[in-house]
Amino acid sequence: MAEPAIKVRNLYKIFGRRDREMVEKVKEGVSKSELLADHSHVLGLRDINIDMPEASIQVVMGLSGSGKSTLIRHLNRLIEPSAGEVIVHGEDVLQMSEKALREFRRHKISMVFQRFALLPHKTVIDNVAYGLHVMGKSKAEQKTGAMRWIERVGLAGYEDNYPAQLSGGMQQRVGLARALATDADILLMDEAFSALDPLIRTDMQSVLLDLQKELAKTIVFITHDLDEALRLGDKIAILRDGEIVQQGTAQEIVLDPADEYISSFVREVNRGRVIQAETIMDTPPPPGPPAENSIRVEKGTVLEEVARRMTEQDRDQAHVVNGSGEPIGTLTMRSVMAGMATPVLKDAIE
Amino acid sequence: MAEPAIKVRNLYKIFGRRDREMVEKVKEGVSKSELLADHSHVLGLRDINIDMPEASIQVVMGLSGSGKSTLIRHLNRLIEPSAGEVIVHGEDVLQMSEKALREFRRHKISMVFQRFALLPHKTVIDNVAYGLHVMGKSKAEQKTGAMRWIERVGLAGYEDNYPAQLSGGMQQRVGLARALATDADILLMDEAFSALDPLIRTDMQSVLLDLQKELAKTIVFITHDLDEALRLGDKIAILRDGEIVQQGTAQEIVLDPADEYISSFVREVNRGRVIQAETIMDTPPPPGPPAENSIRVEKGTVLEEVARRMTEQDRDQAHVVNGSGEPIGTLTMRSVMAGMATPVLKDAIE
Amino acid sequence: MSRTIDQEYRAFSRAWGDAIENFFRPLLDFLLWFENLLIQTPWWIVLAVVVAIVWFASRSVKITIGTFIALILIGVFGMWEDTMRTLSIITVCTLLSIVIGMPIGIAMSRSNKLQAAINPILDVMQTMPSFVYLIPIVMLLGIGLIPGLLVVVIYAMPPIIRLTNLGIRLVDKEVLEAANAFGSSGWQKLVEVQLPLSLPTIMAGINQTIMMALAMVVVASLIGVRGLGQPVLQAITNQYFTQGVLNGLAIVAIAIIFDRTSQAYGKRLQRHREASHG
Amino acid sequence: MSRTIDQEYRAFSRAWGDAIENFFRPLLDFLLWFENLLIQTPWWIVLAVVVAIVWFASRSVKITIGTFIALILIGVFGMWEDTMRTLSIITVCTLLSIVIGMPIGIAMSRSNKLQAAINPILDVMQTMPSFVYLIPIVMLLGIGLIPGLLVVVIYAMPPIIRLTNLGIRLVDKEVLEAANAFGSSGWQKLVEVQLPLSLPTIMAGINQTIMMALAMVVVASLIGVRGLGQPVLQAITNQYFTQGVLNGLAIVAIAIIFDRTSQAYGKRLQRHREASHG
Amino acid sequence: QDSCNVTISNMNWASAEVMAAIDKIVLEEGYGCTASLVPGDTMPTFASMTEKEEPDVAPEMWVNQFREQIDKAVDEGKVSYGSEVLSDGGEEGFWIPQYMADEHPEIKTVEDAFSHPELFPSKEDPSKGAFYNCPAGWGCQITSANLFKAFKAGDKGFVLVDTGSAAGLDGSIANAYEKKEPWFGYYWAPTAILGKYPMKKLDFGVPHDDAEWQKCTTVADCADPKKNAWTKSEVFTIVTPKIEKMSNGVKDYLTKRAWANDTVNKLLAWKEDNQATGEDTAYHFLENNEDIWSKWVTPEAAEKIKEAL
Ligand SMILES: Nc1ncnc2c1ncn2[C@@H]1O[C@H](COP(=O)(O)OP(=O)(O)OP(=O)(O)O)[C@@H](O)[C@H]1O
Ligand SMILES: Nc1ncnc2c1ncn2[C@@H]1O[C@H](COP(=O)(O)OP(=O)(O)OP(=O)(O)O)[C@@H](O)[C@H]1O
Ligand SMILES: [Mg+2]
Ligand SMILES: [Mg+2]
Repeated sequence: MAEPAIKVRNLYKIFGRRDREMVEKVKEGVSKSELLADHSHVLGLRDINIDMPEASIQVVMGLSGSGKSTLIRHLNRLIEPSAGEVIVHGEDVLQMSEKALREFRRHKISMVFQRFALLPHKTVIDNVAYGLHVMGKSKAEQKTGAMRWIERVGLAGYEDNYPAQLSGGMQQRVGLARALATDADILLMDEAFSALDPLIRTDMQSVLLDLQKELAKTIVFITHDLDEALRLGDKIAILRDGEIVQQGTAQEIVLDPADEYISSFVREVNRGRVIQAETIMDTPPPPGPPAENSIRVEKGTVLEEVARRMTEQDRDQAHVVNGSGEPIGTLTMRSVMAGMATPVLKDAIE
Repeated sequence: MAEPAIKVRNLYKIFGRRDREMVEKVKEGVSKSELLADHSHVLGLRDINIDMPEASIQVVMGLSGSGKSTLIRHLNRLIEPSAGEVIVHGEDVLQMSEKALREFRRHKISMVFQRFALLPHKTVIDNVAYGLHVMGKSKAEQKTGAMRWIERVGLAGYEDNYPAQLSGGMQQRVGLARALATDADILLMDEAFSALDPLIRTDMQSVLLDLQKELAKTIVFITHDLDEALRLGDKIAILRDGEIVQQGTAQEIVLDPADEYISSFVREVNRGRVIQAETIMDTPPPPGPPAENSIRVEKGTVLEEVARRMTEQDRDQAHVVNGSGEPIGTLTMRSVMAGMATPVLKDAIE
Repeated sequence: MSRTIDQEYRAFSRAWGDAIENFFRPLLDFLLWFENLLIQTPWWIVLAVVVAIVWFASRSVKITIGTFIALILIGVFGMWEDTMRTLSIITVCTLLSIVIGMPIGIAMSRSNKLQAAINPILDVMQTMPSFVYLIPIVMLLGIGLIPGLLVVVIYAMPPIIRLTNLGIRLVDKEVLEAANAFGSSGWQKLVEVQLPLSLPTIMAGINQTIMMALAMVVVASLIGVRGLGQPVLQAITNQYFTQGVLNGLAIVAIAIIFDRTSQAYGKRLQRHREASHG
Repeated sequence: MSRTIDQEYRAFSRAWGDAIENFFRPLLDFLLWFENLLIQTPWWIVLAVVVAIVWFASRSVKITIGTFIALILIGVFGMWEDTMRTLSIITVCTLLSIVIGMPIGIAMSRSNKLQAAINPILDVMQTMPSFVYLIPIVMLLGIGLIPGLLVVVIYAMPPIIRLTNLGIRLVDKEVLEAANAFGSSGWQKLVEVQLPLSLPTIMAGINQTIMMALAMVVVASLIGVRGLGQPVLQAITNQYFTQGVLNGLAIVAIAIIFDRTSQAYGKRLQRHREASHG
Repeated sequence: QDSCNVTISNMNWASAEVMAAIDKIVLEEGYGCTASLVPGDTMPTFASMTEKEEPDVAPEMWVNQFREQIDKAVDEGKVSYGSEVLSDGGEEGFWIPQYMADEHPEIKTVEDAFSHPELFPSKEDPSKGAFYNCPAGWGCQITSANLFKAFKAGDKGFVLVDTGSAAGLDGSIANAYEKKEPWFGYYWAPTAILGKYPMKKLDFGVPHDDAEWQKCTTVADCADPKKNAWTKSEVFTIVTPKIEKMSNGVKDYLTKRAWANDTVNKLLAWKEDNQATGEDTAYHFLENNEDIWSKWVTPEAAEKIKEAL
């Protein structure tokens, strides 16, 4: 595989005046809560190492306060780390001159903020055009560029309103449009959909997926919504107390959680939508052509879809085929149902 | 049933200088987008009528910008309506004197804000104690009251930090603790969990459910998360463009969406966790005792649970029994699977 | 017409002068007492007390030492007594301005009507040349501390009023809404939310009020207030620039001591601002 | 020692006075030209132009009509020429103060060191009695418009510097972070974010600068600036209170016209603030 | 005349204001000069004249206030004396209001007044008598203080009240006068105040002793001041070398013109009655006192001026 778009190496961030000093303590093994109680410094990130491949969506998840926003802010150097390196497209962000950093932020990377951070004195259209304006685009370009995204996020008609006149979700969409309008290669999205209703959210998710597929954008996406993470994330990293506890694909994490923490984390997920047929199929398929009453599903189909087709066509067997149409395994209604039902469901609800 | 805790009658809210005048226009049928385009007034709410029963959780959902926050703000009169009535525990909130309103807000009703609205100059503990402080509680009471909730929302150790030093989700939990600490009868929660990760969120949901069950709190809860809505909501109301388009229980809404809008809205839901066995069972059950290979599930069990038990016990039939143990219907593995798979799933993903 | 107005003012001052003078008598007595206290107490006690007050308010070693050195220099250059006189009246004027001005600013912030009504008054207070009302005030009250105090307060009060008003009006609406939602009374909102959050702006008002009060030292001396103003005036007519500059610097020193102490105190009340720096 | 300092200053002013005077020559020429323009243009043209400027800046009928009436009254009471002279110098002083002061305030807001260095200078500018430097300035530059302008600007500039600094420092960190994230240059951040968001505070600075400039009209008249200051002083020595008050009111009127116009203009730049009211 | 361009200092007290206005009219109408009035306080004006030779004329300078500096500047050739504009000189001394004098005919001298502190109670400490001193920084401040000491007023129960400025002093008189309260202090004539508030100058009881005056009475911190009395106070026109060099009669005019206190007092009373400006009063004077001013100017100039009126 090509060089990753973003490489983070040994990144530490400690909030407080004597952060450099505290890095040593943390390296010696002082925990987040000890650091807070004994030294009044907050551990933001501890020894983060992560590669984010080009043209993919990297999802970051984790408990509230685990350092997700802190991490994403390092990627465009809104925060100076206490130690470590951040390399984007082969360039060390932390070594950039002020000018280089400015150019980098203008053209290469853009961001949606968790708390929106709109410019309260600018109308919706001026907010959205802000990135273009900073680049020095002409008024007309700014306007068309902004309007395109305003319409896309469903705020047409509100161009001349001020942020304070919008609902929370509308404000979030303004922030989204603002980040998308600059057409940067890398998008940093800090809980960018948290205030959206399911309909608009699904719509925005497809916008992101399209962007990533068609324009090969690299997207770093923080979310608390597992279903969203699983739908969007090519790769998922899970943080806890400033450390990465697991990285991998959605499947890997749902099916093989690294520890108790992660398994409780993913317990809530709608497994039918994550787990793919080949993950739970019986292999190898029995020799010979598949049974009459077996439906054919492609590799990569999620269980819910398999279940839907089975019930629609009133069958209770399926065979999974690979790209070239050869059967690679079989499924029964029972195995599908087992895959969909959460093993630990009982204690999860109430 | 007893008198509802909160009754809203013919409530209109229009944002803009000439709101009274615009109410007439809206009554004549001017739409939200027309009002914005032609009169530069924003329609917040249109003819809202809703009863929220005592000691229950009323969930409010709807598209971003549909008026949820506006509605909830009317309940404690943070916004003056353009027309209509809001009656809480039999008293008209809009007729209250300033003093009565103050007492009402201090003791009867408390609120979690969508954008947190913490007091930036107060530490976490002082923020949480704010409601108690306003009531005139002693320092010691404030402290114990606040600490109890700080611990409960998982922020112990951060009492002396300022809001700006906390992550988004931590700030949201401060807002939550602040609202809960006053021990008011009515809780207004505007996307109170939107910034929380699934673990803490589940935990907070159970806090709410406990409060409602044990202390008979009336809770009005805005959320965009359908699963959350379905788990918490005794009743759900769905808003669109300032109007209520459907009200009912979770089941009613998922299974019988009033229109295209609502059905697309609930499409994403994890049906296995909402739909109960009796909803899809075949009735009446065949006469005589249930078949040998049929497992027994109680009325009210959700499909996912039925599926789990079926696969665990390796059966493919189930019978549903009512409170007194009499069978009231049967289920097959197929019908369970059909119930769990979303009928319109295909166009929903990608 | 001018003549009749003049006549009427004269008649008014004849009729009411004594009453008004009596009204101010207690204040005058206090001012005299305070001035005497500062002058008659041995210098090292005054020095110690001032330095202690500065320390407790500011908790800043730098400011405290600066104050100490400034006062010592003032003593060395023989300006102690004048400085004490100025210190005495300016302390009272500044405190009065703040104590009266802040409530007015608060009231203004709550009502647009009141704001519209008071603003022109403040404009007049700040730009009507004090020379214009110097003589009418003296006619009414004679020369000395009371008219001096009035002149200083009239000029020094507007900034604190204006900036209190501004500061409170700029407090974030969301935060106020939260305070409302918990049923805060007007007073609670003021004390718990509005004042703390508008503190930086209010402190700028206090800074300007201090500056204005000290800028009026010379004007006050025109109507018989003793202190550092008179040597300045003498220095002009005699073209003793150095004397003028020295006394001027003593005035500046008082201003800086007042200002830095109050600002450091204000800073200590706003710890949350530092907290947000990454 | 005092004497030698005095002597040296004299020697310095003799040696350099002319050079400095020449340096200011263009400014003086401009001031004279502007003053003459205002005085020699027929009054109704000046009136029309002023009213038009007020209208275009403020877009407020009330302020425009108020200005019109005030100027008519000034004419009726025979203060037109003096008012024009004062208007001319004060316009230049206020603009100069703002044009010089705002960049200094901006620079101060960017560096704590610079702030610590400039603050005491501002304290001196505001509290060093102008009487102290009146004569040295006159020795250097003679009496007339230039020293008058200097004295006014020295006194009027600190508020705009301080409040620009404060305003910018109070801008919400989150919003600035967003501006940074899009790669705004320092200048873009300033113009697009910091200045607009600190506008209410900066406008308070402008208000105070206008007030201070007009408060100095009388002092400027002590060193040869013609205008409304002198009649005020004459009124005092002659105890013509009404004349004093009338001329004082003309000064106040100019202050109010300047202030309301600039404030209304500033308000128009902050439409978003109204928007947030329910 | 080709290059006759004169700037005249316009001080802000009544007599100076009127004389400045007269000078302007006379120079413009009579001598064809361009004359402009420049406002300014005494000291800034004086500093500007010595250092920058501008304005050219200060019509009325009370030289006692800062005699040392004027003499020095004259020696250095920076300025020179013009006419003694108040030919009778200013009258300085210690005064009480006329109503006090009427009520207490026994008070005739300074000594008498100083023996009755109870008649002039101080506002700040009514057990003491108050003596209102000359404004801060003026020459008379030292003189008055020394005389105060010479008369042992402190021992007799008086305190010296700092008035700060002419405005303060005037105000204190007005304040006392309106309420018919006692007042005792330094003042001078001719002034508008004395027109408005008739006052009585007290006799010092001793003649003017010039040697003592130079040696001690006007010297700050003089150890042992003796009783002494003011002689007339000299009030001069001060001009710059530019005027000195003028040959067209302007210089002559400025070194010649002078008026008597009587004339000034009458004029100021008229001004006061009409609340007139300096310019109005100047015209009033020129129209009604041709006999006086025609002696100041060349006959041709007088003609032109008359024409202009
Ligand atoms: N202060 C205001 N001034 C003008 N319009 C407003 C104001 N507040 C809200 N609105 C408008 O009212 C409508 C409803 O807003 P509201 O905040 O109630 O939406 P919401 O349902 O809470 O949305 P979200 O889920 O995005 O928070 C929106 O169209 C918004 O633009
Ligand atoms: N400016 C700051 N000063 C001090 N501590 C900070 C600051 N910003 C963040 N922190 C701390 O760093 C930790 C990580 O915060 P961060 O905002 O990265 O969390 P997060 O993972 O984004 O959480 P959330 O999901 O709640 O947004 C938290 O413990 C927080 O208290
Ligand atoms: Mg975060
Ligand atoms: Mg909302």
